[in-house]
Amino acid sequence: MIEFIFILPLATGLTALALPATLGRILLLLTALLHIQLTVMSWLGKLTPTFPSYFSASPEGLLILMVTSFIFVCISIYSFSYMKETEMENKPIFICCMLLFLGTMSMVTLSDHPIVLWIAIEATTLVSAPLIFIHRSKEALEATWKYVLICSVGIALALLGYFFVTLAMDLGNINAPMTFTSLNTVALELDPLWLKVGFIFVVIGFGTKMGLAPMHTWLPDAHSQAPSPASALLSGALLNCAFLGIYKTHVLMSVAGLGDFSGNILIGFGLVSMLVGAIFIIGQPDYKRMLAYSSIKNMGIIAFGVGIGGFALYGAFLHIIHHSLLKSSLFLSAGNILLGFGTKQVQRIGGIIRHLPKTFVSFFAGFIGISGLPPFGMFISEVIIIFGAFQKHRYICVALFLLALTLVGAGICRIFMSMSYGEATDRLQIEEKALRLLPSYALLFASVALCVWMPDIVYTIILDSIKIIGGTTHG
Amino acid sequence: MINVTESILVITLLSVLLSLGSTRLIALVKIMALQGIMVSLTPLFLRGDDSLGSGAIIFFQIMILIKGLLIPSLLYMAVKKIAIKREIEPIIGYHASILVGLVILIISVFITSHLRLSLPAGHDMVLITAITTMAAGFFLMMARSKAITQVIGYLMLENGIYLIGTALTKHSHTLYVVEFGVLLDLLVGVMIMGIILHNINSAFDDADTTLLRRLKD
Amino acid sequence: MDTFVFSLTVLLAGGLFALLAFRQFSLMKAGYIALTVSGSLIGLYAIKVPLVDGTLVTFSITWLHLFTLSFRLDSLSAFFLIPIFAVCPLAVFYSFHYMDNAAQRGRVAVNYFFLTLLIISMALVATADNVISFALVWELMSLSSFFLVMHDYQKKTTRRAGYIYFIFSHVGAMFIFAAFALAYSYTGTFDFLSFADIPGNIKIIVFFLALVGFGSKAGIFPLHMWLPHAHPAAPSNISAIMSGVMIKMGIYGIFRLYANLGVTDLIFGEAVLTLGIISGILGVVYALGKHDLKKLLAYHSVENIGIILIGTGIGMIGIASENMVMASFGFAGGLLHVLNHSIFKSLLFFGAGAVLQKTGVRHIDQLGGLMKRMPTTGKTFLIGSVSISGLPPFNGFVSEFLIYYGAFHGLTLGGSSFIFTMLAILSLAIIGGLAAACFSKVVGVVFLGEPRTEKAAGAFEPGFTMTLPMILLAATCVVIGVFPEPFVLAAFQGLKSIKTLHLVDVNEVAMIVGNLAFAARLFLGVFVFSVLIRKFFYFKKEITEGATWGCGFTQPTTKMQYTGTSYAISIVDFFRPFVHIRTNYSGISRIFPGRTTYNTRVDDIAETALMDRIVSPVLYLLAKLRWIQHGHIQLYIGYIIVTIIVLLLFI
Amino acid sequence: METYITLALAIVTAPLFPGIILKVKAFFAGKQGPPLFIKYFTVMKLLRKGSVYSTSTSFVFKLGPTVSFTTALIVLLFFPFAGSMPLFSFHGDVIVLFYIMGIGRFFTVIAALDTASPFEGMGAAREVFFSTIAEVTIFTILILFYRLNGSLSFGEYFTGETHISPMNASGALLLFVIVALFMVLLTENSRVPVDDPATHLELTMIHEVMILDHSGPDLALIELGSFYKLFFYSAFITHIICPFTFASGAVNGLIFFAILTCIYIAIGLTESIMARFKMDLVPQFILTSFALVFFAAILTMGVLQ
Repeated sequence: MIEFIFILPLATGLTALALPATLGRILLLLTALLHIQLTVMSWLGKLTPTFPSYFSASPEGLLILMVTSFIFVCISIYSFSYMKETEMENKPIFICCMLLFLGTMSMVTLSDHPIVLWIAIEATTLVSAPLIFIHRSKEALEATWKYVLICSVGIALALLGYFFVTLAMDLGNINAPMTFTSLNTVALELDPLWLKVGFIFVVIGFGTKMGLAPMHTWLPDAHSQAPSPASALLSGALLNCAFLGIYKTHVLMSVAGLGDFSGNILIGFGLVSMLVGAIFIIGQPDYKRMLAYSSIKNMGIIAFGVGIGGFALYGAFLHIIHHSLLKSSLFLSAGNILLGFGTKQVQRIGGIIRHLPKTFVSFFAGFIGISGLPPFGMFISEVIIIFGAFQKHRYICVALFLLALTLVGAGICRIFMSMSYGEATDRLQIEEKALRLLPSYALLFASVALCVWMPDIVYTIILDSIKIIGGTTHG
Repeated sequence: MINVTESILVITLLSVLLSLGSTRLIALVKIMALQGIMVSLTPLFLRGDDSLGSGAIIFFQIMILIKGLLIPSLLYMAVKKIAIKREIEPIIGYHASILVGLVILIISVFITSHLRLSLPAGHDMVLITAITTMAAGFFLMMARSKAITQVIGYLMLENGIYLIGTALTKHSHTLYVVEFGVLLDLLVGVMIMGIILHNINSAFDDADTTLLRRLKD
Repeated sequence: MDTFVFSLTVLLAGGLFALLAFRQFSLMKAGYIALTVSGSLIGLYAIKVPLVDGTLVTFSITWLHLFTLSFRLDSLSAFFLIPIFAVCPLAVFYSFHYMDNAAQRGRVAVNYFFLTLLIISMALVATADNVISFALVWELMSLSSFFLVMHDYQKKTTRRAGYIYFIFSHVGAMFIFAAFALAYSYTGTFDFLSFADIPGNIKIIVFFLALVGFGSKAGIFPLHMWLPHAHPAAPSNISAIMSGVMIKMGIYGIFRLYANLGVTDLIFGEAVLTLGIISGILGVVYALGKHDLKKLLAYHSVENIGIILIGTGIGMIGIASENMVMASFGFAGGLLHVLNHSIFKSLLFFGAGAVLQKTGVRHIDQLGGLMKRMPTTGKTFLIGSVSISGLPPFNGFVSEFLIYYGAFHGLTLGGSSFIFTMLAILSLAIIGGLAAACFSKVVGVVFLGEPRTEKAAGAFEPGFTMTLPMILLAATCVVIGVFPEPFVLAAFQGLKSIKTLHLVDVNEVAMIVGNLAFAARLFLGVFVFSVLIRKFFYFKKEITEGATWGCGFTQPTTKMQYTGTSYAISIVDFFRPFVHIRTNYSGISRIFPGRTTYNTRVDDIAETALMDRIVSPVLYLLAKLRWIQHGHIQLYIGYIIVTIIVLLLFI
Repeated sequence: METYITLALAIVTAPLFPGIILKVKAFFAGKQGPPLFIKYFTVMKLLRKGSVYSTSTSFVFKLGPTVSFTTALIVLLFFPFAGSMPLFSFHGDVIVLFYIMGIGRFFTVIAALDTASPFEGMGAAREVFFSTIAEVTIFTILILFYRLNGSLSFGEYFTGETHISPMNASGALLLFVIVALFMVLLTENSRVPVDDPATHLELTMIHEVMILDHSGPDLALIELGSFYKLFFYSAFITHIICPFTFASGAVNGLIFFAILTCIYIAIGLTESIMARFKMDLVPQFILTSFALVFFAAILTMGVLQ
């Protein structure tokens, strides 16, 4: 009954609407803990799908499910304290939407049927929209509107893409159930032309959601306006789910022998996203937007790695894990800073090292991590992607990749340095609290731990996710 | 039977052109209701009687209900509550819009004839309608400044995509549960959009996208 | 390797101890120093065997299922480990009195922790045996040194320095990764040893990519820009380590890569030599033009890296033309200069730190007369200055002599090699002369004459933990100068790791070095003789004291002393096309002129060029591109449509 | 034995030759001039005196004269006067010697800076500037010599089988060297037209202004050092003009001193007929010498291949 993983948060989420906020907070925490337990059980193979034609436990899905679940536990702890200290008009709705968000995301990771996957991803948009405008400021409303409209339009295109895939099935006279698992077995018989068209629409559709440039336009707005726990969830978990949609389709393409085509498209999107990230990170006046653009850049890295394939594919999967951990940690730290200083303007914040020393540690460590420096795992994932790209002799691509990394590094460093060390103009308003620090520490620690020691089960599950399209851990 | 299908499609096309040219929000909502019903009916007539099971009949009824009634009424409520000025306020003018619609139509025909798909008879027309509807949906989203017209544009896009799905696939592997999920998403999506529109309206005193330009770099 | 690992463990224990015990300030410092010094001594003991016998010691562990982190201690590594294990404990010892602000004890503890991390990662860089382990420890080294630079983060210049340093490290690392990855794409393994199997033309690309990366760490002109910012910003004991030891890791990278690639083409030597010449000459010219004591020393690091590279380039040309005398002595000189520079540069930074701590002034034109007030600092600084100017009988000359010796033996070559060798010799001569000019300026203006400001007049000798390392280092300078044999032989031993190099006979080396040592001892002998003569003539003579002869001017003030700026300006002006001098003169007007000002500053052309030619246009372009995110939702949807159309065209 | 005799002669007679310069100058000025042994008298007088030290100075000030004297003396020990074997010699000694001269200069300069006098600082600045360029000329000459006979020591240059001689193949290049070296000699020993020790204006001086504050035996050491230095450079040029390979040591010695005297006279002539350069022309002057030898060194590429 693997479906229970997403039914549970959906159910508790709806329950939370009826509960007072204090109880709701506890429910949130309980659900998160229960959810991670279920996830662990599913990793151990204890849960089997009841509706195998819609849901299945694919390795890549389980991986992202675990990441999502872990991040959600940390974020729910953070929210516990966060909700106390912010004036939120409608806390039950917030809790409800957080839980529904978790539910829909879990559904994404488990779904095997393309249209079900589509439904789940569209659902994540809808349930996360209230999270963004929970504060009901004008900017938040604008961000939500852009988020909902652009994502809906984009995802609608993904549906069109899947229709083309079905057309490809029809033209190939295939009579198999329409699940990714079964499609992969008959992929070679699919009509290549319409499969390509389908892939283009899917990649644009889910790419919109994943934040690939130039469809990324909603992302910085939404991430900067959402309350920090929601931003952390959006960046750390939601983007991965959209990626999952693309990845599964890419796998289908590769099995159908069109891996070069889809890979090149992904590389292109990856590079454009990285460059767009670089353009906006340099001189970015708003640190939450900066983090958002950094997510775009990292999604670009992931797309790039997947597009390159082989060794880089392994790197891309590592990158997903570490980006989620580090970025959500950073958003949580940024939340502390936002609470502390009451502004998102980089210019007006300074000397975090003095005013919020403990947040400084997590914030700056996050920066070190996101810049791809050891001991954080992103170092190793970026190195692997670079090596993988060289291995495939994609020299021009990798040159652009390195250029973008450099630009982003330069831009991001300037902002973090001035915020952490520079002179402050605004007075500190709210002190840091242990409950709001532990989660970001835990996330950072997870990234370090995975860089020092990779558990066998994680290693095998990544290998299982990538081996079907020739991802390896060797040259 | 083919005549019925074609006439349905012609009505759909007409509704597209009308929506491009209409000046009033209420009229636009009504056109959408019509289009929704027409789009929902298309597969019924396209397919013939033999493959219609009982599940399909229930599904199509629900679909007509949602697309033809529920969503338009939601939109109607939204217009009533939100829009103080009921004019559409185009970025690109009405006449030009209609011209664009015609161009879109020509391109659709062109594309369809160049695809050289071995489609069952009559599906060509569906494809033309679908592409036109989709493109017009995009056009509405881009060429109108009222937020609510963008919702309508989105709905048109959905309709177009649905038509493509209908036209291109044999439906042998479509599961109605799944289709229903899609439909539900659409409904909830429109509801959420409505809620946001309401909030935007109370925050900005108007639900116009020209006001939504604060977030930029 | 066990001893080596053990020494690193002891060092790490020291770092952790500092973090844990930071509340007891003095205890923390004492404990940390004890652990670090003992760890370093163990480390020195550990490298003795590979350095003497040339035996290899290795260890490796599997990492993340994918990689093997393997480390190998051969003679070349061992040689580069000498400065790490010799200079770092002295710098740590020095910090006891240097970092004496108990209010900042937490920060000092963090500083110690990252210092430990830096030492360990440098030791591991010098022993890393495959691409991944090298990349990992290299980045750790950059990171820990970044935090050390940021110690005084309140100052704006420090933040700027940290920023520049971070970016240069980042970019450098990218190039190194690219080089390694390119190599990997042809060999398929991460092993350094497999680099020899790469096709020849790819080797060239690999080498030059890595050269950019290593060069930015080492401070090769024009990638040196972070040095003059980071060294002044960091605390002096850190500057000593960074300048004396850490930048040598870039040199190590070049050596190691060259050895592993096993190349014998002429282009490597010529390129390295050219870079060395440029760095050497411009480094010292800018040093002359700078009057911030630590910034000046930082430019001297650029200069000395230039000398090292000249030696290395001579060695490479020697290998390419199979002139093994030239190759052996060029490489040996370069390698020995690594050690020598680490000694006198850390000595000089210690001295500068002492001056800075006791006067609070960094601009040399505000100092003066410190020789009487800080005699130990002054004398050791003098020895350091003579050494860095490459004058006999001190250690700097020994390595320069070896380079000269190698270079002269390359003069028999024909064609371009001759021209390059000749340029190498001439630039060494120029560098030597200018370095002497620069350090006569520093010693003369800072330590001699009369104090120019109150602050300089009130200086006094720092605590013993600061003077003792200086005395030790100064003594080492003399010892290497007068007894160079074991050190030169150690350098030759270190070169055994370069397989393409067939070293000249040890006896020949011993003879040449013996001659050199003889000359140094002869100099000392004649010097003692002259001193005795002088004593003889001054025996029972009348010695009186008076004011300096003012050439008829009767009321001299300390402000009338020649300043460092005026001392150097004519030389700097000589190099004008490569140096940007900006003069600001308010002029004199009216019959009774008011207050006039005159100041000159020397701008680094590499920095101005980078800012004007690259950074500003890029920023401008990016600012233009920022239009993409304009906030119009209609156009955002347009982007999607355009993307669809573009992609559909690809089918 | 020859070695010791020539070395002793060199050490003893070095102060004699500047007297010749003075005589030549006096002759051109139509004066009688000081006696030939004037420099001996000066040194003796100075050695008898005590000293006055500035209150600003430290031990560095006293170190300066001693070190500069030491360096000048050491150089003589390595030089093969009149073609006799030098006292000490090894492959590579020229590099060491020119660097040892460098350390002498270094200490002279910082001794000057130790006085806190504005004039001495000015002299020091000029000294380091000009001598740096002169050093480049010297090293180019060494390069050229290495190309000619593959040796790196004075002993090898002027004694033995493959000595340097204008009579050898490509000996014509040595003409460049002689001219250049003469120019270096004028620079390094602060003669007109580079420097004018006899002027009354400290502002225009280079070397002389640096030693303004020295007195007594210290000044004597400086003077002696400068005599040795001048002697060394003159002997260097002498050997290039004429390789002393005659059988008899006495003949060698005679010819050596004869040519040496000519060089001193040439210096005197130069001083008499030329005026001092403007200070900013001096670098050009030294660079000219560099250009000459550099040209010669490049020519060896064509000649020797």
